[in-house]
Amino acid sequence: MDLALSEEQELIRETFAGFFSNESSLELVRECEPLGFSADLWKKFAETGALGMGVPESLGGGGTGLIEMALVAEECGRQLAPVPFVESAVAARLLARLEAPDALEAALEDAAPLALALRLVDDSPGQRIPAGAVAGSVLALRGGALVRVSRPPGWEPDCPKNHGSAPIASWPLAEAPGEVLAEGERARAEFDTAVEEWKLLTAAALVGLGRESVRLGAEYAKGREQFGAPIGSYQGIAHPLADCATAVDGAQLLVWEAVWAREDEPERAPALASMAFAFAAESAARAATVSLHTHGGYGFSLEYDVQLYFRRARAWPLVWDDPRRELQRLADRLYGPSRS
Amino acid sequence: MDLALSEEQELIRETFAGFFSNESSLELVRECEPLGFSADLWKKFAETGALGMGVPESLGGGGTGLIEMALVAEECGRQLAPVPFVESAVAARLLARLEAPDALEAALEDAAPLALALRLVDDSPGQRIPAGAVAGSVLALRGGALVRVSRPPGWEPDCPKNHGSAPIASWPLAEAPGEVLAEGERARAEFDTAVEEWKLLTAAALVGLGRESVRLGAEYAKGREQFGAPIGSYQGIAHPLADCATAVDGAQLLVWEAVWAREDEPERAPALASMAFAFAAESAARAATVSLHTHGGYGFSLEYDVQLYFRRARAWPLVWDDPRRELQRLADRLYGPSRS
Amino acid sequence: MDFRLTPEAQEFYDEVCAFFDEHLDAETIAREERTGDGFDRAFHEALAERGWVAADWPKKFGGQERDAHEMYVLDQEFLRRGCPRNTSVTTGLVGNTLRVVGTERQKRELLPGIASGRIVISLGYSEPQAGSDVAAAQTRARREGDHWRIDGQKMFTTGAHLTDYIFLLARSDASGGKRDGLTMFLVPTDSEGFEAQAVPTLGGERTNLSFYSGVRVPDWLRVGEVDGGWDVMKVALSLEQGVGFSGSAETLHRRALEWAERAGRLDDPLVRERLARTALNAEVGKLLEQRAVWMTAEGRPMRAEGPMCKLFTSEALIEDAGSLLDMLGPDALESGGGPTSPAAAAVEFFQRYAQGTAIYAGTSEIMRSLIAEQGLGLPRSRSG
Amino acid sequence: MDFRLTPEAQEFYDEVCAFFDEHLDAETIAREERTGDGFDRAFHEALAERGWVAADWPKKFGGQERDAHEMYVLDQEFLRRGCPRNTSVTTGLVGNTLRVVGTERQKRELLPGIASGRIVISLGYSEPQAGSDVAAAQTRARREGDHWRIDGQKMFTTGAHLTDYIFLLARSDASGGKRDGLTMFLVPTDSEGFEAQAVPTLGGERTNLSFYSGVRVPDWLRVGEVDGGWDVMKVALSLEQGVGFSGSAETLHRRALEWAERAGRLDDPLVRERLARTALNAEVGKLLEQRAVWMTAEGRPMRAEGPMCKLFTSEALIEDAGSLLDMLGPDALESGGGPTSPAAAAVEFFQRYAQGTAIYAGTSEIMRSLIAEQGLGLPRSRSG
Repeated sequence: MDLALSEEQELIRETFAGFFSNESSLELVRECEPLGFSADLWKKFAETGALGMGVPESLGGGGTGLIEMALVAEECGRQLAPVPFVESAVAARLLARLEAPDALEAALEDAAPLALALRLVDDSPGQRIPAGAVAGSVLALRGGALVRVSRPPGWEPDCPKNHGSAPIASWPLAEAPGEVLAEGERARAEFDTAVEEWKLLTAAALVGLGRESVRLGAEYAKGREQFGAPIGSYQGIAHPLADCATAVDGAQLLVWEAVWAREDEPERAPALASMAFAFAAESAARAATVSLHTHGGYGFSLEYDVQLYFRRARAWPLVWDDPRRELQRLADRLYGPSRS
Repeated sequence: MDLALSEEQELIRETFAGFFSNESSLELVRECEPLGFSADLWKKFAETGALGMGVPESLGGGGTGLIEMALVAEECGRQLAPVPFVESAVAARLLARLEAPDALEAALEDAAPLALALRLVDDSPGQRIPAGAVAGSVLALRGGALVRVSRPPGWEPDCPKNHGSAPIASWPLAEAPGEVLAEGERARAEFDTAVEEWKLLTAAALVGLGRESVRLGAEYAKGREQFGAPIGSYQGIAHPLADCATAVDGAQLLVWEAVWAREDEPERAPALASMAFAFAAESAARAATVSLHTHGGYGFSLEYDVQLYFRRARAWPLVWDDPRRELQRLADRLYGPSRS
Repeated sequence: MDFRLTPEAQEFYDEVCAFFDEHLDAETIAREERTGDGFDRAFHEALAERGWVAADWPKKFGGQERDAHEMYVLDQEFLRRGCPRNTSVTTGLVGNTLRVVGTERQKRELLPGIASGRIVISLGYSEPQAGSDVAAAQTRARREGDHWRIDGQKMFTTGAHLTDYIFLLARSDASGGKRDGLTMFLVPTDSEGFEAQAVPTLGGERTNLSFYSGVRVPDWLRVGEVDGGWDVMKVALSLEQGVGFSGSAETLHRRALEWAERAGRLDDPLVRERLARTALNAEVGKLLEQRAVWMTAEGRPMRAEGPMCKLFTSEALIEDAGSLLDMLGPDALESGGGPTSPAAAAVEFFQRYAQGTAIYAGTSEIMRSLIAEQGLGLPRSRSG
Repeated sequence: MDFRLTPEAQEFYDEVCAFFDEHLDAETIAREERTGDGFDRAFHEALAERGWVAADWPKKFGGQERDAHEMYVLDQEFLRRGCPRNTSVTTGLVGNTLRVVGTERQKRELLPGIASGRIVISLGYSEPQAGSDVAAAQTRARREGDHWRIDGQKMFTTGAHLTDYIFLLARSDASGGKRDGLTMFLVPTDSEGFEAQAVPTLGGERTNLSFYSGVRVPDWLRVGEVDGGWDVMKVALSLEQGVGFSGSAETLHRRALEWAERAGRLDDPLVRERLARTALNAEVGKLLEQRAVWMTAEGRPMRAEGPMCKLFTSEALIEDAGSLLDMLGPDALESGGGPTSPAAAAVEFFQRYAQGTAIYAGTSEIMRSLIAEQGLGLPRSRSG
């Protein structure tokens, strides 16, 4: 066990912590509601090279691993940055693995984000695609083939107002023309890998969201006095925050382990990924709820920032699924599929 | 809505509260472990007429309704009385409904408790029967017939040591001779009624257990000082007890309503019975757990009484089933059976 | 023992349903979902015309002498239907307080106006620095002849942009203990120096920050004794006993069940468990509420029964709304509505709305402390 | 970043497994389940012979200079196998405290005995009136020439009926503040006036009430300065950092899974969810523990990481044991065993055993307060 980040990893973390603190204020987050996307921030963010960070250097990327991307996702989540980092970066890696250099190059240079349809098009033609509201193209598994669907000219997505102000949208995936990138077993395997990476980086973002929720609650509890004492000196306030801080720390370790295992303990990686997703989702939801209530009436007012965290905490994982269904998937991965 | 007990009901409650406080000390409860039965207390208890209280006066009983029996069960639970009141009283009512006067008379005069096998013998021949370890006869549904099986001469039940020190045992139900009391649809309907009554009275006993657990915890928290103050002045101790007190009050109301509904709102009665059983089980388990931990190290020592409550809180409902499976039964009763 | 509505309450319930069917139109609900005002004057006046704004009052004040059971039926129907409700609740509360502690003139001049729907009133207890610790109020009241001069600000003055009076807790003497030196007033909202500023909330309700700059209030609008405001507050707070949200839980359950049926997911044990749990919690909440109602109606002394209603129903609503939102999976992302929106969006609404129920009229932490102290006899866990 | 055991710890783990396979026989486990002693002399001596009683110590004291990673591997294997463990933990803890604050004579005369397995030691911190508030100890120590006279009693002196010394917190001066005037001693259990009385527990472990009536302890067995006992306690308590029970969670999961397989219930979603939840919690607990181990090994300063291990693993064990017991349905009623009993009875054992893990070595309430204060910077919620 060695939890030390390398110097390069520390640098990445600090760089993006600074970037989001400076560039993605919570005022910006509010301004970007309900769409959940800042074209301006996106542009600046793209200039850091973060979108291709997980793409091999030979293909024009940064050549880092998934763990470095998880560090960036965590900072994204901490500041609720209105940029679809997770979707674009995962999709870029998918293009790289598929050896689609033209599409990749276009994607890395393109102004518009890339998105990934998380479910099979054949099963869920109307699925809401994360980042679909702002993406220039969507990668999807359709009829057994991995296809890249470009935004149809003149078509505008319908972006439903949603709990987490996430830029989700349905695309005409079933009928739109698409460039076939891979077929057969390989298409399926690479698609599955991309979905797993999306889940892991989303879990990392939820860790950042959960940690910042706890911090906001603790800060408020230190400063707010009632009955002649800071409310943080009442165990009714302090103890739930302590539980949340513990869970968020656990979630971070679990996400890191699940990412690490993809290369180093591949036989445990699928179960760990399901654990990480479910636990990060629960921990973030609980942390944001406890933090909101720590703020008393102010937590319920839109003026305070904690409500921004509260809404996203449950919305981000739900783009994929109910966390309790992920526990059933975990059981499938641990014990084999259910025969019922 | 009228929650007032009638004068007669108040009298019953006070009488049995007094009876169990005087006759069923927690020292006696300890002495009766692990079997969970005091023949002496049973004799005194039988003399009160409680076993036949729910049997029509014309058949030699007390002629009360199920609600009066629930009041007695609650007092049983409060004091963890080592007598199988619920089993015997429910079985006596079953005999009365089946118009089996000889069996009923024998049961009410007999020295040995009556028991009820809660599951179909054909499905669960080896089921552990509540009160089976000490019963003189068992009522069971076997091959579609309701039968009364007397304790085979010379046969001694195997009484497994168990979490709640309950007098459970398996009987040779599949092969022992039995007196047929009813057959066909009527047998099934009366059996189902008896099981429902058993569940409701067990829920009532759990309410008494839960309420007394909270009281023990609160008493300890008032008297125990740490860090210069009674531990009950710390919200980390006080607030969980408040949650438990609330849940136990809710469970009591729900049990009463479920019992009341059997006559007055029969169409809601099945769902209310499942609600009452599941909620009483959960509330009692939580109250006993919180109370145990309120006691700190003393709660973990066998010397303090709270552990007696802790072990029974989960064991009593488990004689029937997992409370979460009862929630599935509740769903069946609310939404119709699942087609999956 | 009887768990039915009393015959009178059952009869009243049927009337109430017919009334809501007639007067609560989709437009009113839509306006409420859009504005979060918690008040609709036309609906309120229709309610008053029917004699139901102060239905529990003596006839001489324009009431119908309805008992606690009947009032409960009316209140829960507001919740179940998602009807604008906040101002009705606060107005009724202040009216009832005036009936206990008001002067003859106050009763004469104000109660008929309340009952007839012309006068509506907001609560002005909390301040930016005095939330749960409401007795720490710093808004100043200084006597100037036959008037009082009020300076300060109040937080969470729900309805203040529409109501006629604020029932205000102010500090008239800062020299003594926290609960001494408080005085209560009815501050007309058309006074010079009064201002209400919108505070939008997560649940869509609008509340307000209200400002008082040299507001002049005639002494006859003082409620209770000078420096005796805490005694008035005790009366007012005791009237809040037994507030609960089981009606919301019922609606949440109904809407989530509707989703499960339409989505073809009603055979999934994880779906069934969460729906059944919500139905169970709604039933327990209703019973706790009905117990408090019954005790009120019978004049039985209450200890912790009121706070138990509030604590259980709000915490269960939070738990169930979150768990049902998760249950929806990706369908959970449809949002932006109210309780009558399409089923998935209604569940999303409850996930936001539920949070407020554990905050206003006393947080869950305060409720737990009250239950521990009044119900279990534990020592106080906070000073003051 | 690397989540594997270090190569040294992996190698050590293999050796540890082989050792347990050889020396921990069914009889030893059965005896432990029967007596709850938490100590088996034969096993302890075998462990000492292998050099593992004080494996982390310098070679000159009989140790092997093993690092925190290796010590963790050893400790969790005790838990996973249900091996008698308590006395090994307390003896190691006191030995390590002596290495930091002991006199030369104490190190010379006691450490070799500890390492060789001849000397085992219990903790004598808690008293009937001083549990979580351990600094409120009232057991008196009075100086009499080159000896001290000890009078009082201690609670939860686990192992005291078998061990050679009690590591005792006593009040040497009652005139000052609570944490002043404390002094620590090693009290030989063969002293006149010492007595241990069994206190059986819900988890089957035996602990003790220990009595001290005019017990004479030579001054050389005083640990730390006179009236400086709290400084010694701080060292001892810091060495308890990072205690966790993920090994127990793993065993609980394994045994409950075994039940589900045998009972043919592994296709039930409610069964699958609870098993998966336990596996998840065991993993999180292990990671929190390994983080604390890593920080210890690296000499990184810890804030709340230690209490987080204790809080999470014990509370999750309580939650999971209860939920898995329910999962068993009527099978849950088989009981009376230990972790190696038939599967259902093992789950029942964990339901009892789990409760203790949230109590000894600091209750969950204390852990939450430590995390709030040290991890989140919140103010203290209790005096003293």
